[in-house]
Amino acid sequence: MSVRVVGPLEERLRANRDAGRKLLVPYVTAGLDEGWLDIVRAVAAAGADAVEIGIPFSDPVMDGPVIQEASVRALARGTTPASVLAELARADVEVPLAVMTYVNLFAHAGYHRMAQSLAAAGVSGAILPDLPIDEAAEWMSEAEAAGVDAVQLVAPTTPEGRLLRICEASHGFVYAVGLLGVTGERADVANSALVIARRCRSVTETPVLVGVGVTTPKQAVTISEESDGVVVGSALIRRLLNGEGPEGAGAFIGSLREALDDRWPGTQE
Amino acid sequence: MSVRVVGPLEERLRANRDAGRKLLVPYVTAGLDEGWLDIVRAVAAAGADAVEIGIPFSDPVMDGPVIQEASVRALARGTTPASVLAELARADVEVPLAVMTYVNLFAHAGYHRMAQSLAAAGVSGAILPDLPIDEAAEWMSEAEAAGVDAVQLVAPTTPEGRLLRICEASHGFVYAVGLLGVTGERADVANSALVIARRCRSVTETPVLVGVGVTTPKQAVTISEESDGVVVGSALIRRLLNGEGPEGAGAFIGSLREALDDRWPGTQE
Amino acid sequence: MTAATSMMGEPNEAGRFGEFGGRYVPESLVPACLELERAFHEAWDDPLFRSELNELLHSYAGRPTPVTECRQLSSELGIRLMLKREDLAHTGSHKINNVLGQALLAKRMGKHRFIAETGAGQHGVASATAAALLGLECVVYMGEVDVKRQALNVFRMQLLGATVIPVTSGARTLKDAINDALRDWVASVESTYYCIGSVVGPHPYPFMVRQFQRVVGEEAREQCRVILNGEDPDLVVACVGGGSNAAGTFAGFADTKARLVGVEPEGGAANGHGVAGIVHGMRSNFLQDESGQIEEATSISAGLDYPGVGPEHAYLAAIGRATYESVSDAEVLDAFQRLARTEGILPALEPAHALAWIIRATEEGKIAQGERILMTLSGRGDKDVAEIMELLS
Amino acid sequence: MTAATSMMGEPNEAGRFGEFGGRYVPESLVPACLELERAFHEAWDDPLFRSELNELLHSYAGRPTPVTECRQLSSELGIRLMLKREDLAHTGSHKINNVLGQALLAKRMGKHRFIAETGAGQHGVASATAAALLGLECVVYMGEVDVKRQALNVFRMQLLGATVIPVTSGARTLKDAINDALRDWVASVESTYYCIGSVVGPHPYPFMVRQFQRVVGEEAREQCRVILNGEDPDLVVACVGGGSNAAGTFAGFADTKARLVGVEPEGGAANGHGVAGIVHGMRSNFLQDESGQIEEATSISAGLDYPGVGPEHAYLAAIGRATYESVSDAEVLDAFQRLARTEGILPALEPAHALAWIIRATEEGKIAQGERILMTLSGRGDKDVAEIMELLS
Ligand SMILES: Cc1ncc(COP(=O)(O)O)c(C=O)c1O
Ligand SMILES: Cc1ncc(COP(=O)(O)O)c(C=O)c1O
Repeated sequence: MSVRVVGPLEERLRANRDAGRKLLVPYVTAGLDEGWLDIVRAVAAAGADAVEIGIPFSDPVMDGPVIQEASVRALARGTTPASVLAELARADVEVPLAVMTYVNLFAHAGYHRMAQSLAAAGVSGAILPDLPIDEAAEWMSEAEAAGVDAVQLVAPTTPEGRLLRICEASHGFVYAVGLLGVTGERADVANSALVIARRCRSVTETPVLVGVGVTTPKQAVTISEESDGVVVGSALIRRLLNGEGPEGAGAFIGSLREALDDRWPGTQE
Repeated sequence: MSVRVVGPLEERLRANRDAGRKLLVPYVTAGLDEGWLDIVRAVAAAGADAVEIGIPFSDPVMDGPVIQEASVRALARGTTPASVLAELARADVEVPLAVMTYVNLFAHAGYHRMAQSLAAAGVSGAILPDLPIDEAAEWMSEAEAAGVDAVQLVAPTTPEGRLLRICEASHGFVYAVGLLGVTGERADVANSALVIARRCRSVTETPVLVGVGVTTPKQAVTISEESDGVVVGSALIRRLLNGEGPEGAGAFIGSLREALDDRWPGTQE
Repeated sequence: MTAATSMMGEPNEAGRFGEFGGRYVPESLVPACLELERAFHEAWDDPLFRSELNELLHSYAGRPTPVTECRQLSSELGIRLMLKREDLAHTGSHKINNVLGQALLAKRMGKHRFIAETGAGQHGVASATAAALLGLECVVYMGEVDVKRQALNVFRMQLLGATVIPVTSGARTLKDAINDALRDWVASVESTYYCIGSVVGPHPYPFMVRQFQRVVGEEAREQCRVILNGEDPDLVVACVGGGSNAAGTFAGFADTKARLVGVEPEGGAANGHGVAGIVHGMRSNFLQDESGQIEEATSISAGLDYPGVGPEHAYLAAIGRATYESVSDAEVLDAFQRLARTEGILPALEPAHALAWIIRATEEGKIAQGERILMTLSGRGDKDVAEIMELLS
Repeated sequence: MTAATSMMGEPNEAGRFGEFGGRYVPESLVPACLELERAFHEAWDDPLFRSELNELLHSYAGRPTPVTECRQLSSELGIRLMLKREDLAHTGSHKINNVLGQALLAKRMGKHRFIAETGAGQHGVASATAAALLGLECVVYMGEVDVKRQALNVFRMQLLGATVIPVTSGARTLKDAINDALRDWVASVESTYYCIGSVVGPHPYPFMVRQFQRVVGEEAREQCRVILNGEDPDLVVACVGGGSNAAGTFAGFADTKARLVGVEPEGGAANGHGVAGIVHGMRSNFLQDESGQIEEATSISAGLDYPGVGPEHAYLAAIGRATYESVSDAEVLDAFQRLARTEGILPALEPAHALAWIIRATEEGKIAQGERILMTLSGRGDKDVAEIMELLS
């Protein structure tokens, strides 16, 4: 077993989990509108354990229509990785931030430079859904060197040995993709979400969050029976696209928080 | 040399020619309008030696736009070979009549029946520009049996031996096509018209008329220097399409007659 | 052997197959037809001409075209259906076989002007193609109605350097385009080669065009033998407009035991509903009214909109060597769609007629289960897709 | 021999040609890519699979396609120009070679749903064709903009039984269609085979598609040797969108002394003007803005409107084995018209790019007089005629 340095993102998530709390990580598209940082602050205030900051990319193949639409809006506003990091550097958010984007933006900047920039902006984690573990070595070592947790994803199709390898390599948390498909709201909890969570948790101590498809407080609870918590994206973004703003976002995330805390009262922070 | 029965058309044309007169044969599309027989009568009265009666056909490949248009009008009026012959039978025209049409109408009726019908209607000649001599044996014998002169055509491309054969076989007159092309008015007399006339006259006693392209009295005169006369079609039909009627037709044919008679005073009838 | 009656051999010296054929043209054209006959025979007997033609057919036009066995459709129908794939020939139909032959002949005869008539545009495009390749000036007559309906094919011909002349006589479709091409030829016969697009017209065209198309049947026969372990198909089917693809196909199988079936459109069944007549230089069967005026053919496929049929087909029908069937536009549309879905092939509407009959005949028991059928797929359907889209919507 | 650097051999085990290639896909798809890689290798090594594929290529798709020597154009340019005639393949382009291979593979893998993306529609039509032939369910993703521009190709796919899904994301063209096809695949990977249309995407696609297309180059090489008395051409040219026809062609000549030239459109010159990046599952060259957002390619030919290029081309450019040139839309239109008039061939606008560069390079002396050139004519121009008519009017 290799020595594993635990970064600030994972540290916080482990601590919260270990306190008996289920983890809630909302996804917010950076640059969606002028006040997008207020949304980040609102969801943090509403009980997020960390916030995923989506840096918009021209070709977001893991995203469904809702997050695509948010990306298009953000790009149309002139949002760039640099502008996002500059804003984040000045933002004052009390929970850890992890960026989520596509590998080309990192490759284009250069992994080293990007890792350093993330760290400088106070970002403590990064999720690149189109950089599978086999291609990720260089990025992971740059990230680790910069103190940024490189989150890895597992999918329902991931076979056992590979899943073990990914869970071992993932920093920050293990992103368990809850179903076969792209981001978007779903009416029901896929059985695959429960299975994948169970599989991951059986092999790792790293927090396991299920993302993709988590839509309602009830679903978050159901999934959290098997996982350490959930990532919520499209369900939040749809509200933002509808103009619900920081308050709506806070209310929605608050409702998820409440449902989770009702079920798992744990040690309140 | 075979014995050659001279039919009524050829008899009249020979007689007129032998009287020193140049032959003038106007072409009239049967059924062009209600009064088309008046046109026939008018051109006869204006000095035609015979009249060519065009029976309209759906696919007149030897005809240019003017006669095509006349055929279309006549067909649209319901003109059929039967209706034309019925009208001719009742008509009272003092010059010989020769029908000009395409072979399918004869083949469809049957050569025998058609020859008999023509004779019964008082028609004394027939011109079928798409029935070359090689294909004409059956028709010619039926025509001869019925006393109808089967006129044959020669063209500028006809080689010498074949021209001789055609001139020998042709009854009524020899139709010398004056140029390479379909019926229609032309600005000038083609040299080919003079050449073909000369070639035919050098081998036959049968009257040689030049058709296709004869447009003005002056051209008729020029051509008749080498031929026994002319057939005039499009120049007349154009006037009729323009609505000039029997008078216009008579005047035009009269002007041709006059030009010819001025040049060749001959024996006036 | 009397040439006139040998099974798809030469016509007799008057250019007749039985009582059909001949050379019913204006006197001006008779010498040209005789010259063409001589020139064609000489060329056809000249190994150099044949090898030049074969080389073009091979390395330019893409011959041999394959024979494709239909997998799904055969099993649905309970037959063994093989398609001779003329749709894969350059320009998209069998028409190229004939025009390459005629264009080479025109060059050999020293004629630098190359005229053609066209209905849907396939023969016009093929003619313009061959003329471009061989450096001939090309003029294509096309009915004004067809010029409008087939604007893309007109543009295609123009891109190939041809002049397209809209024909305004008669019904302004194919029949009238032939009339105008003949009129042009009457006026220009000394410098001009008239390239007729099917086995129609005065002798030697019906014979010559069939000879240029017999490569279809000869290839198919060999290919069938490979597929059928040395045997011939039981049935050979092709669509018939003027009849060139059918004649070329039948020529390869005339001396086998195969039944030969030509399929005409219901609205243009010159062999089926027509009577003998003399038009466009030939004695053959034509759609006519009671006086002998030629009627317009009407069908869903412009390439079969011809009121006559080649004289050799009239003859094959008369002696019973081939039979001629007809199908409705609706059956054709169904057959078109069925081939697309079952085999991934969009046929031209013309050969979809042949398929439509095969489907019906199979259902009616006129084709027995297990019969081995060679059908000529004379062209591809791309040209028809826009029209079909309108028809089906 | 290290596979990674052998001349157009296999990529290394990470699926890389030099530093290009790889398998940058969402985790959900990684097992599918690995499975596909295994299945492809097994199939490719299986003589039964190869013979079934060859039989389809031969008797269904019309292979071998000929090599045509240009007569007039060669003498005008002072070169010896030979065209590999993929325009004569079934469905009208080289795309059929690849889809037949992938469709057979899908069947072998037990996947009954066959999805594809398409720009102009050529790969979509080819995919729908192969799916119809082999009885697979077919879904084609196509940008909404392209759906409108190429309504006839949409209808063609529908006639072939495919479902066409208009893509409304991004710029609604090819790049976005690929994104949506990938999204579909992410969601359906267990039952679905994704048939990529060029040498792009995650490993093994760039390698596999090139192998399915190498028949183009292998045939051409043999055919050139017959024409050139055992010698190889001096220069081999093909257009490059994703680069499948070029890769297939180059594969036949990589180990000869022939110069290899790929021709890109000026507005989509990923190798010429792009920089390295990672999109659509591969590390390769892409048109990008200063942040790494992917830009839209724009060119007269929809089939080349792709902002990336296959990784093997990025590699061939990097090591200098092939060079990549670009031409303007105006040059392409000229080349299109010139080939039509001189050779009677209407090329697709895509290969007209290759010809446009040949014409310019000849004029500029970059091609020497007398050079012997094999150019792949990757498809026929019928699909483009309507657009060209508008452009020229
Ligand atoms: C594809 C195709 N098949 C058939 C025909 C009919 O001609 P033919 O009967 O001479 O084969 C045409 C005519 O345009 C055609 O384009
Ligand atoms: C005729 C033709 N050539 C070329 C291409 C470009 O593809 P590739 O670069 O993969 O050969 C296309 C794509 O649609 C095409 O249709």
